[in-house]
Amino acid sequence: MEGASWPTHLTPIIEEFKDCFDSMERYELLFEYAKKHPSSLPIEEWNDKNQILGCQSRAHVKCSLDENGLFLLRAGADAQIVQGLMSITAITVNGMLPIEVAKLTPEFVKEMGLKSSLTPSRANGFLNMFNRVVSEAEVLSER
Amino acid sequence: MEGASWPTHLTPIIEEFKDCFDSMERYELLFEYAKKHPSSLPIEEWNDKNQILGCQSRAHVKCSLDENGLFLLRAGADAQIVQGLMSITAITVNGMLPIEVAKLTPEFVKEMGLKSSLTPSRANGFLNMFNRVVSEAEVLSER
Amino acid sequence: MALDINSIRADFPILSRILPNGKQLVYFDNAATSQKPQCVIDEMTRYYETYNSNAHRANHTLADEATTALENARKEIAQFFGTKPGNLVYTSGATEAINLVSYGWAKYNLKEGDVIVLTEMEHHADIVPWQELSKEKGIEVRYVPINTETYTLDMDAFEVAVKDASLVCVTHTSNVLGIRNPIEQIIQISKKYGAYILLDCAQGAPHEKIDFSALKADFIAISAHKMAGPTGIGCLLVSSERLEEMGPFMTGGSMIRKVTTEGSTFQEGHAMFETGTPRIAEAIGWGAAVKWLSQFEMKDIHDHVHEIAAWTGKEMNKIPGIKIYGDPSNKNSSGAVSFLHETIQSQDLAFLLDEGGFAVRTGHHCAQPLMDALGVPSTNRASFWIYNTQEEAESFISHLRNVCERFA
Amino acid sequence: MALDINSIRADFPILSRILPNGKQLVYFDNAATSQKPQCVIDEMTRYYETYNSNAHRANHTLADEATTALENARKEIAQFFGTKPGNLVYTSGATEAINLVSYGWAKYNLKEGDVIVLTEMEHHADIVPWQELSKEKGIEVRYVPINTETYTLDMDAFEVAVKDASLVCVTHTSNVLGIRNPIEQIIQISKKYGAYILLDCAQGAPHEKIDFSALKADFIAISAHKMAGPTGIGCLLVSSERLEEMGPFMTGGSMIRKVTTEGSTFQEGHAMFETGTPRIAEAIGWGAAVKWLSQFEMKDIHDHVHEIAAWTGKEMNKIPGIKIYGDPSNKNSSGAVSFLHETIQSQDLAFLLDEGGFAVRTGHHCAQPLMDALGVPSTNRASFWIYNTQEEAESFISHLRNVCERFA
Ligand SMILES: Cc1ncc(COP(=O)(O)O)c(C=O)c1O
Ligand SMILES: Cc1ncc(COP(=O)(O)O)c(C=O)c1O
Repeated sequence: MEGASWPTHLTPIIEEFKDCFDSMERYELLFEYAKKHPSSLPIEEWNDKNQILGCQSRAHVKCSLDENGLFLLRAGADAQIVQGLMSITAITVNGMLPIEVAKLTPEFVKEMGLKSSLTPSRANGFLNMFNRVVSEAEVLSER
Repeated sequence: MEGASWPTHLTPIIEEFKDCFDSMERYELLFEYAKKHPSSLPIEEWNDKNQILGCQSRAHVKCSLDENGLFLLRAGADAQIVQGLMSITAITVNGMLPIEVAKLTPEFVKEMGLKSSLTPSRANGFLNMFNRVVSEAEVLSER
Repeated sequence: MALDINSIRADFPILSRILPNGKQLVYFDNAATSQKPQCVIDEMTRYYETYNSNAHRANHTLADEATTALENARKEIAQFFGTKPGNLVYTSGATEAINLVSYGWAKYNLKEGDVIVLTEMEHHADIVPWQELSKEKGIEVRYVPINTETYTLDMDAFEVAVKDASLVCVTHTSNVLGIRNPIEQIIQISKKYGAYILLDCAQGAPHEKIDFSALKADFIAISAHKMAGPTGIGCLLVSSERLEEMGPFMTGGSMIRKVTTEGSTFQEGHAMFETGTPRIAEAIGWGAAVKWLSQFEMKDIHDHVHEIAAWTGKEMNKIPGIKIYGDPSNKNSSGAVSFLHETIQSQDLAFLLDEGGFAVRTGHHCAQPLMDALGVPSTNRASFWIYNTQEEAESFISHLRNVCERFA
Repeated sequence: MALDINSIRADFPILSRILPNGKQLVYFDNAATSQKPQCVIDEMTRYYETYNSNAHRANHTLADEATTALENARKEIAQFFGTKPGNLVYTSGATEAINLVSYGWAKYNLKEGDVIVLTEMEHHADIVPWQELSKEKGIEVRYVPINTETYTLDMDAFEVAVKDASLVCVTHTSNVLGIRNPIEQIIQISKKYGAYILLDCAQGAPHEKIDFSALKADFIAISAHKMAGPTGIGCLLVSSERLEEMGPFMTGGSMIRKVTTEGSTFQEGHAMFETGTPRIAEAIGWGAAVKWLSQFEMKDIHDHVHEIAAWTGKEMNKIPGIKIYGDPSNKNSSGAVSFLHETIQSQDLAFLLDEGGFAVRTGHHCAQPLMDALGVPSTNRASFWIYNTQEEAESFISHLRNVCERFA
């Protein structure tokens, strides 16, 4: 692959994960990110419309543009691992142009050493959420 | 096994089969026996009552006692291999006491080198007919 | 491109089998079931030895691997048949696939007085479910006759029968006659009159590329075991339109969305019809079979099989007393050659062929209405596939000639 | 007699699996599916490599061998369950077995207003078919509640519910709670009121000798894959009386006696319900599994599993925040231990256990009404079987404790 497939402001976070001693430590770190979600979707706003289907845990996503036309991802999941990944995703995409967000791949999760979160049959929690974000970004970029 | 499990008057027939060059020759001999069935059941007498179930070809059996109280087997099958085996069975059992017939096993078929006619799933034609003969002999011996 | 039959044969361990009577196995019972290449057997073994686990709702590594393999197999198989994974419902075989159409679609969408068109050459699997439905719902079942000279469907009668029909159920290829029906024409005529169409491709799939999207049939039933796959699995291919009209058939775990004591809601799409623990090893094995088959052109397989069948038919016709049912010389015919000897009874003939090591099937082949139409109770049937050779056919003919001479 | 677990483990190739993260697999998902001993895998391979053939109406050697193996497996399995081959109908699993009771017996013998009694702890496989039948035929479905303190069936409520019932459908052992129901008492009470009884023994069969004749149930549903057998097969055990009352379910080849265009007649007994090409390899594999199991006393297996489950439950109770659903200390309980952590969400916990190499199942376990009764959406479930060891349980507890300390 040529070059990193994620925005440069993600790199320090990736490095932080890479520095972890083992996967348990990585998950501890991920749990911390879950707690400091920059734009988490409060449970009151979880509804059928923003629910991610095919998830084993409850997960909700709401994408919009802020007053400057930049992307804003709000997400909530009851599983901390999914919420942590969404938190990092939000840190990544918030403030980006929707057209850029639409080009994103979940490659960075692998790079962080959390590859097993990505297998489609298992954690389709996160993958489904991520795919929803990308496709909503596509729609928003066409406005 | 101790001793032969068939009446001695069968022994020459068994020897005849044993003397065959190969299985094809044995089947030729069997076809001949089918033609010289001592008491074959004419097709007009084939009916639902004397039909052998579970046969792939049509096969019918009628057992009775002659005026001397001795066994008489009449059998008809459209497959010559089954008819040949029944012919040899008739040669064997006709004139025996029913109580003796009830003790018969189909061991002699194996001895004749026609073992594959005996596997239950395949030629259940002959095996089913033979079992019917034995169980009718049992009933007749209790008269 | 010609197939390298020797290297293909090397993939099938069973083909070197020596039978108890000392004879080399010659397997000519392919229309009943095909043999399996080593890679198919090995993939199932690998599953059981290294990642066996229940699939779906997976939150551990093994379950994840099993689920991924199961779904990859679905993708592989769906692609092989020119459709999407979502249009493929796993069943235990073609028989269950047809029952699924009856219970899952026809029960919900047909009503008293509606007409189903079958043909006289259908396998029982494509007859009895419709007779049962007919009894239950007062549906009329019509049988298109065959021409017993040409062994082909009477297409004039078909066109008459289909006029007010709701569903047409036709076998792609007859398992007895080897005849391949003009399915494109049948589909086109059915569509003209607004009838939906179910193709029984149990025999077609091993011999021809089945392209579900191109054919535009509504339903296609397939068995894995006749096309190098394992026993216990098959599928129904179903168009998205018909899938939407279907309702639940067998119910239980996995096919539900939510179960309460008040009632349940169901999954959508193929998931609604796949309940209980999936046929995991079987799906993986079938996926491997389809992958194995994909290295060849189905057209080459057909040509190879046809060549052997046509030659065998020609030679059989030279043997006094032998009559063939079907037309193996027809370019479209599959590898099934049905025949009878005028005096040697079919079961006897089967035995005598078996003595030579030749595995042929004998009986009514689950097609009694066809037997009735042909006026015979059974036939002997030799059926060929990709790994059979001209030499095998030659030794078969020589043995058959010998048997006929000695036993007629 | 104590089991020699080390030698048992040596029979299971998968148990030495190292996972992609470098961890040794610890397989605690046995209630979902068990692993398979080498002899089971080998028997299926031997079938495919040396005598694969379609069964029944066999007139060649391979078909004969396959048919014999298929029917020998039926004998072996029937004997293992204390019944005759004629009382065993092969199905694709417990789910299809229960659907067969619904479609093949209840549909023909129950009528509007009749009552079916279920329990709150049934698997969806033993709920949804009855809800569907209820919708179709106006049958009343009653759920016997469980006591959420003791996790046992409310037997007083059962006795009230059963009074005018026609059919009682109860799980032998809960796949979530590990609780073994008092099935002897349930059968006795049901019989007293003239209700027939279906036991779901999917979980019971791997843990206890199921003796169909001694139990005198009317129907018993079993899955092979949970008891060392392959995927894709299971059976319905059915009493001769109920079998006589059954009518056709899935139809097609093999299950018929005679098919004409006018209509068809069917085989009697189990043959009426086994249509299409049989699950040959699967039956042979299951036969081998039952033979493998027969070298042990089921009682010894139960005791071994119970010991691990009881110890694990006891240790879990010491971990702050962990709550167990069920009672692993109960002598009758099977090897399933359901639990939740009060703050670590179940999916997260599953992930973190998997990171340690521990395969546990997480979710509603296809028992949503039970989840509703327990007031939880899902549980984590560790479930043990014959090859699990005390050491595995110890390392599990130590990892779980560590996870709870770090992530709570
Ligand atoms: C109690 C119970 N009943 C029924 C089933 C269904 O079995 P299967 O999925 O093998 O059909 C299961 C297995 O998940 C079970 O645990
Ligand atoms: C034309 C045809 N249809 C249906 C079937 C039934 O297939 P299965 O027995 O695999 O369900 C067969 C196989 O015997 C067949 O040849």
